[in-house]
Amino acid sequence: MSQTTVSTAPTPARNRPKNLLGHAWAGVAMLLAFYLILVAIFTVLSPFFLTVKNLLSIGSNMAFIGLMAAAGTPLIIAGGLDLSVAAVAGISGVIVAMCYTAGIDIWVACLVAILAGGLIGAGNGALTNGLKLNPFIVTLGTMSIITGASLVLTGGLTQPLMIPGFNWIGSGKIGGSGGIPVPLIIMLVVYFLAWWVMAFTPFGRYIYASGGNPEASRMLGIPVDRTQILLYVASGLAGALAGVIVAAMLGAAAPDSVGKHLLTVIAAIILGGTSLFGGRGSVWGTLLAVLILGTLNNGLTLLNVSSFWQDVTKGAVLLLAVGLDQLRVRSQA
Amino acid sequence: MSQTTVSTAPTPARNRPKNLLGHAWAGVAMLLAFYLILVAIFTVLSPFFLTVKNLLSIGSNMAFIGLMAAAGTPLIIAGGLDLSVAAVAGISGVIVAMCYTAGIDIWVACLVAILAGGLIGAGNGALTNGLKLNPFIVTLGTMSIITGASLVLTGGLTQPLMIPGFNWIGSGKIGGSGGIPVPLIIMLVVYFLAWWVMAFTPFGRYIYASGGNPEASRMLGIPVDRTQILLYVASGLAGALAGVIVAAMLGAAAPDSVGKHLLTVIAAIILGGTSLFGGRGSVWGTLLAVLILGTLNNGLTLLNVSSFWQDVTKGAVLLLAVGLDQLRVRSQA
Amino acid sequence: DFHGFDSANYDGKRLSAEQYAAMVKDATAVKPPRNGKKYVIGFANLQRDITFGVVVEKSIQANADLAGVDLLVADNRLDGPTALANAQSFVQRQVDYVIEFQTDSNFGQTVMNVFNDDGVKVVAIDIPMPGSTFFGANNPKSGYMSGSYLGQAAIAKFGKDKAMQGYFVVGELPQSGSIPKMRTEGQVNGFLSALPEFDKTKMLRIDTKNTQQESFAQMTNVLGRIPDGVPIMITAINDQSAIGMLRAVQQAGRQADVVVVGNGADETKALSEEPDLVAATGYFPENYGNYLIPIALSSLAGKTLPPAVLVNHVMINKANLCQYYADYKCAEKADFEYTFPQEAFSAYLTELRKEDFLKGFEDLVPAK
Amino acid sequence: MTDKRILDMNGIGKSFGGVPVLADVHFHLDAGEVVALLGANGAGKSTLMKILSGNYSRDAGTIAVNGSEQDLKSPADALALGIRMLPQELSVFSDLTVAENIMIGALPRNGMHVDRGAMEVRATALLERMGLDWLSPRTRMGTLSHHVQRIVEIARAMNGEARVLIMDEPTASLAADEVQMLFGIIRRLQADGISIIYISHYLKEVFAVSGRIAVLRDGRNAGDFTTANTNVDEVLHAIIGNRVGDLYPAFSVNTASAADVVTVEGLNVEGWLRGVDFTVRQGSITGVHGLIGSGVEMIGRALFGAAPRTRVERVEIDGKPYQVSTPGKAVEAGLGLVAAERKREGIVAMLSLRENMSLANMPLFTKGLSVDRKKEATTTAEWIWRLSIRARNAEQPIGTLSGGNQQKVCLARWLLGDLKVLILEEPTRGVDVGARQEIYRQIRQLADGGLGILLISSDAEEVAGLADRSIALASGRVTEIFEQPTEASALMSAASKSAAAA
Ligand SMILES: Nc1ncnc2c1ncn2[C@@H]1O[C@H](COP(=O)(O)OP(=O)(O)OP(=O)(O)O)[C@@H](O)[C@H]1O
Ligand SMILES: Nc1ncnc2c1ncn2[C@@H]1O[C@H](COP(=O)(O)OP(=O)(O)OP(=O)(O)O)[C@@H](O)[C@H]1O
Ligand SMILES: [Mg+2]
Ligand SMILES: [Mg+2]
Repeated sequence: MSQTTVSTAPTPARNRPKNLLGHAWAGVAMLLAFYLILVAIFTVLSPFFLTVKNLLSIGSNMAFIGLMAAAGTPLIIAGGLDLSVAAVAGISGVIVAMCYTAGIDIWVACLVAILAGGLIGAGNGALTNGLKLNPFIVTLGTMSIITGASLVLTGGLTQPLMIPGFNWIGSGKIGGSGGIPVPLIIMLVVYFLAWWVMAFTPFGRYIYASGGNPEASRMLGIPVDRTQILLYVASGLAGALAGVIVAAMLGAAAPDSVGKHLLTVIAAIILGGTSLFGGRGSVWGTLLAVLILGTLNNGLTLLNVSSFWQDVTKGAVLLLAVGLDQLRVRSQA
Repeated sequence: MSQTTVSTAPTPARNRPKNLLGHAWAGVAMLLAFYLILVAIFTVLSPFFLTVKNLLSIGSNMAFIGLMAAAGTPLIIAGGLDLSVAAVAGISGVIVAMCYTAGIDIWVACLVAILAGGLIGAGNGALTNGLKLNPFIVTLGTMSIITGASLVLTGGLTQPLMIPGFNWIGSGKIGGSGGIPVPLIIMLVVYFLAWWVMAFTPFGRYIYASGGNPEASRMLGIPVDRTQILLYVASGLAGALAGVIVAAMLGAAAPDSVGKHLLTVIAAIILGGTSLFGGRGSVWGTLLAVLILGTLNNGLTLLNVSSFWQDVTKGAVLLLAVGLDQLRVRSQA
Repeated sequence: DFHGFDSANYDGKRLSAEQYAAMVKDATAVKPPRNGKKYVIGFANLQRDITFGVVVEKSIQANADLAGVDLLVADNRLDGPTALANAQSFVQRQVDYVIEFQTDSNFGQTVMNVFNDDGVKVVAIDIPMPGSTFFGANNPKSGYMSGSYLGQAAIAKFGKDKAMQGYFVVGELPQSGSIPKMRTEGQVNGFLSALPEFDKTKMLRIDTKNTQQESFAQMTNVLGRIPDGVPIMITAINDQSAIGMLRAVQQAGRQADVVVVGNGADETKALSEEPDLVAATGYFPENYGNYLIPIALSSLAGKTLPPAVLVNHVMINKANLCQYYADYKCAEKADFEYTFPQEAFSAYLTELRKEDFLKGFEDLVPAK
Repeated sequence: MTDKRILDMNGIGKSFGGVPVLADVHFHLDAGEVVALLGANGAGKSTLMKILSGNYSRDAGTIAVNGSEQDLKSPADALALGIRMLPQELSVFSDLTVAENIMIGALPRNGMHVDRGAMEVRATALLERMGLDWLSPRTRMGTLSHHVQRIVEIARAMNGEARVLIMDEPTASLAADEVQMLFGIIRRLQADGISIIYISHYLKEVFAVSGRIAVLRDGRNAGDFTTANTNVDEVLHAIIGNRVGDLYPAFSVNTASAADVVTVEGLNVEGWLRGVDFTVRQGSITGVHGLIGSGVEMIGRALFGAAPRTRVERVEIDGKPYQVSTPGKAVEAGLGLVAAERKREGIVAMLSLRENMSLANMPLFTKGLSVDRKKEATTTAEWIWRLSIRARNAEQPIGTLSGGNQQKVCLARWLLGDLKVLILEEPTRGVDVGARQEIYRQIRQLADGGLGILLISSDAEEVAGLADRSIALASGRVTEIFEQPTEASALMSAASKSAAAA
């Protein structure tokens, strides 16, 4: 019998199949359970809650947040951070409105806005990865610049954008009036795309590797900077798409309406199990976190809970969610 | 033999000059230079800028932000994060007002508010360090709870607090009407205290070690959790003090007035050279960053720059500041 | 009457350049500009990226240009500390007069202290500040107007019985203190003046957080509990929120059941084009400057001003829109004949003065 | 061995912050050659190799690969030329699977997807080659012990088209048989024409595996020997600059009569240790030897309160009962521990050498309310000299010290306070011979001064050379206790014989 096997083989106690439901999935499962409990509670408390229409409308309302969070998740996993994403959403609507007013076709205008978002993302990527500047400050800076720029462009005024075909992106439904809202579909498509990229492609592996251990990644020839820059671009694109959807939904582009949702976007990503320090996370966790936050909003409003108590409740639920997850981790460890 | 060893050992004095402008200080010096350049530019552009009164009023207006950032700096260095600090400031003013309305002496009311802040900090510390929950989500949760609670307590209404002795804390001056504003003095005292603790006491060492490498620190018997919990308490106390000062300054306690400054607080800490990942930073860097942000606000307003362009300019200045610092790091390496 | 400006009975029409020139001349004789050349007036806007603030600012700027005075604009960003810092900046800039539009009457004293120390006079917009001239909205009344209009419009559209079965949704701004609260309470009570027996459980309040997007989202949420086919009666803190709520109803495909009344009448395009946005209380922010610059110059000229100059609110609907905003056409005739319930309103004002949330500043409540 | 020159580094210079680390260094390599690169801690070995692998830029000199000059601006440049490096410090991805860790640099593709099947097949093959046939390629890296992670990392270095393979202290945490296996692999690679640069502080290994030996001293070339034509003394002389005497100091004479300072009964760590009893005596060195995986990794930290899921029946320190809880409590009770994983558990990289030195003993350096920096500085300066720590000065961030020098600081910091027991996990891992001798001397001196020392090592010779009494562990149990100094061979057989029985 060779000594080799003896020395490295684990003792039986250490070899339990405990990581079958590996970390990542167990966290997502926990969030799913939490979401279902929330749904159950609201179903009991409000007769208006559990209807297909209501559940769909939650998804539709959260779509723009979900889009920004979908792109933010891989970016944070890869070790980046984009605080400007919500400001990009703001300027994107403004760009659509300006182009349209200037006589450009509305779809071309959307394309311009989305390309502009990608360009801003590329700028963020170049500053953080090309020049090696701190992403927090860089994207805070671009956030401020972009917010200012949208205000300058519009003079602070909301731009009307009532164009039936265009508004369909924001408020249309597929399959009749009780059908599936278009924004929800767009969001889900983006989530599947992000999941596919992250779970199945080499680029996806680079995302996790770059954030998990950037030094080791560089040493192995993984294009860390290119990976991050591409993800900044993706974040810019997603932000712009979110802005287009909000503008289509509201029939108007407000320069600063999405900006205040930045913290919700980041909160969803972190609550979804992504580590702010990179290397770990999944888009499904983020999606569930987005749904949890949206469901809370909806359920509490349906129960006619005052918005003050909603703040209290939301905070408590955040603590509960993260507390339960910790319980899971402990019982597993 | 061991006799000779001591005599030939290098003396510490020989090593000293090199690190006086060592890594940490060079960043602070850069910020100082940046601040001075900003002052010079505004002096040239506006005849109203460079007066003692104006410079003092900048400091006084930024004092509440500075206080929160002063406590946030060691907390982030030690590996923590407190997003609830601005909400604590909000509820602190509310508590003072409620107590006062209930007939309690105003100074006792202040004490109650500050103790409440400390208690909230202890709660944050217990949740993050006792239960090992993610500080981002925990303090986001407590932020939401506290904000909601202040709104519930006041019904969303601002509480008047015009009490001459009390208002002196917020708008009094020492040394006549052209003297030094009291909030500025309070802030500077807190900065000196924080600096002394961080630079000179064993606890200060623990702060840097806990954030720099928590695992190694634990193995060396350093009370990592206790260090962080104390810093959460300090953050709560500082937040509450900031809230008292704002209430005294405005002569009223608005439940939601400080909350919107949270991002400025964090931005000042990071711009000041503190690493979001812990282990690195200094309060002087933070103070300079606070001054830079306040000076920008003031100077641009004096120049009658539109607030939209102010956003753009502030963003650009953030990028410039962090870019210049990177230039310094590179040229040094 | 000071060169065409009579502070007690002023119609809000813009003065001519000649009248302004005469005013400036008189004022200069009494109190010369501090910089020796030209008056500098500071205007601290409430928030520069909400429509109302933008329109007010444009109006003030236009009048300042006409009068040949310099205008410094600062942004209070709906924030107390920022307002205070801006006040200090104005003093630092040695302005001759200040137009202050800030967020909370409770901060008024402190902000005024800064100006008083410097001997600068102030006119305050919408939020009273001690020792200053007040100019602006009559919030309880404007709210009462939109609420009562909504109630009457609903009766006209659905009939009283059906309207009683409907839901009343009001978009409020609860975090922002007593001023918006006076407006919202006015709306609720105005609505009840038309439909006094309305079921309280069918009155829903949502927090608009002052954005169209949030109004939309919260309205979508609340629609889940409003049964299909019953009337949905909407009003809100401002036009933007009302429109956001309307969009949510449209998205749900329930526009047949909705009637909306705005507050502000600053979204004139929507008012003209959206069939279900039937009216809005007019504030005429585009005329604010027509009052404010003459007030400033009168004050500099040492004229005495009444403590408060109130905007005369008018309900603007599709039938009278063209009278106030010439860019738009008027509808043939009004859907119904609106009457302001003056008696009920006076009774309401008496009640309002006893309200807890106004304790300490009952003088905010207008006499009529 | 072919005579084809594959690599030529000429006149390489590098300095950090104005302090030269390499000056005019020459290094060359032929195809299929195994060259050992030797030098004391901080001599510049890792720096030279980081330059070669594109991780550091060089200040001066040229690098020619296959006769053509190369710029090597990034690791990707070096990889493209077939230069691969196994770095000195563990560098893995805890959140990726073992297979991904091995294959990440060259993921097999199937259309746009990662070909997971192919990836796992290839990874499994490499794992088997490394003797890790029991390890599923889908295991998450972070759940493995560092030792296993290190072997996986070596498997990664084997993957891909290497022409030059740099191994920076690959054996620092390997067991003896694993070292033999690694040598087998190196010989096979060599036969395939791959050149290997092998950095180590173990001359025995070097003589066993290398064909040539290059020595650096103070960042300069200090000798180039054909292994077959030289001897240990000559090489050591080149490394250190003078002769070394006996590596190990004399044993303690009065071990038997000394009192037990620590008594442990029934120590259990789930998955690692089962019912272990041992004692540490005052004024003597108690060695613990076991193969890696035997529980030897856990025994010290379990007592220190740093191992998860620990149960213990009874512990006494100085005759008083002690409750194992946290490292903080252990330090209060007079225990100290030097962790084997210094980067993770030993140093605070951003803090200076001085600050790292005093960290575990802040009360000693506190005057009134504040830190006595002067005392810190003098003490640090003294230890820098005593252990010949190579650093610019006491203010250098410890993370920029060479690995071996970091280890010296980790040891020195415990020598300041008044400990009762010092637990040493692999205390000389990565430490050069000269410093090792000094560290051994210090350990002995501490023991002579009355300290109880628990020396935990997977290196049987170290235990044999230093310990007054020793314990052999296997499969989580004590297999034999030697009350007298013993031979390495006896320790080794005790550590493996009962493992087979268990
Ligand atoms: N990034 C850096 N910044 C400053 N100094 C550095 C840096 N990296 C290495 N050094 C210094 O360069 C010298 C050589 O270090 P290097 O790591 O090459 O030594 P080594 O020969 O590999 O030693 P060891 O055997 O201990 O690993 C050391 O004095 C070290 O302090
Ligand atoms: N939570 C954990 N903490 C520490 N080590 C762990 C943990 N989980 C697994 N390990 C270690 O990881 C290694 C591989 O475990 P794993 O269960 O994946 O093995 P495997 O190859 O699937 O074995 P088997 O064929 O028995 O299923 C073992 O050495 C085990 O001790
Ligand atoms: Mg298994
Ligand atoms: Mg090395």
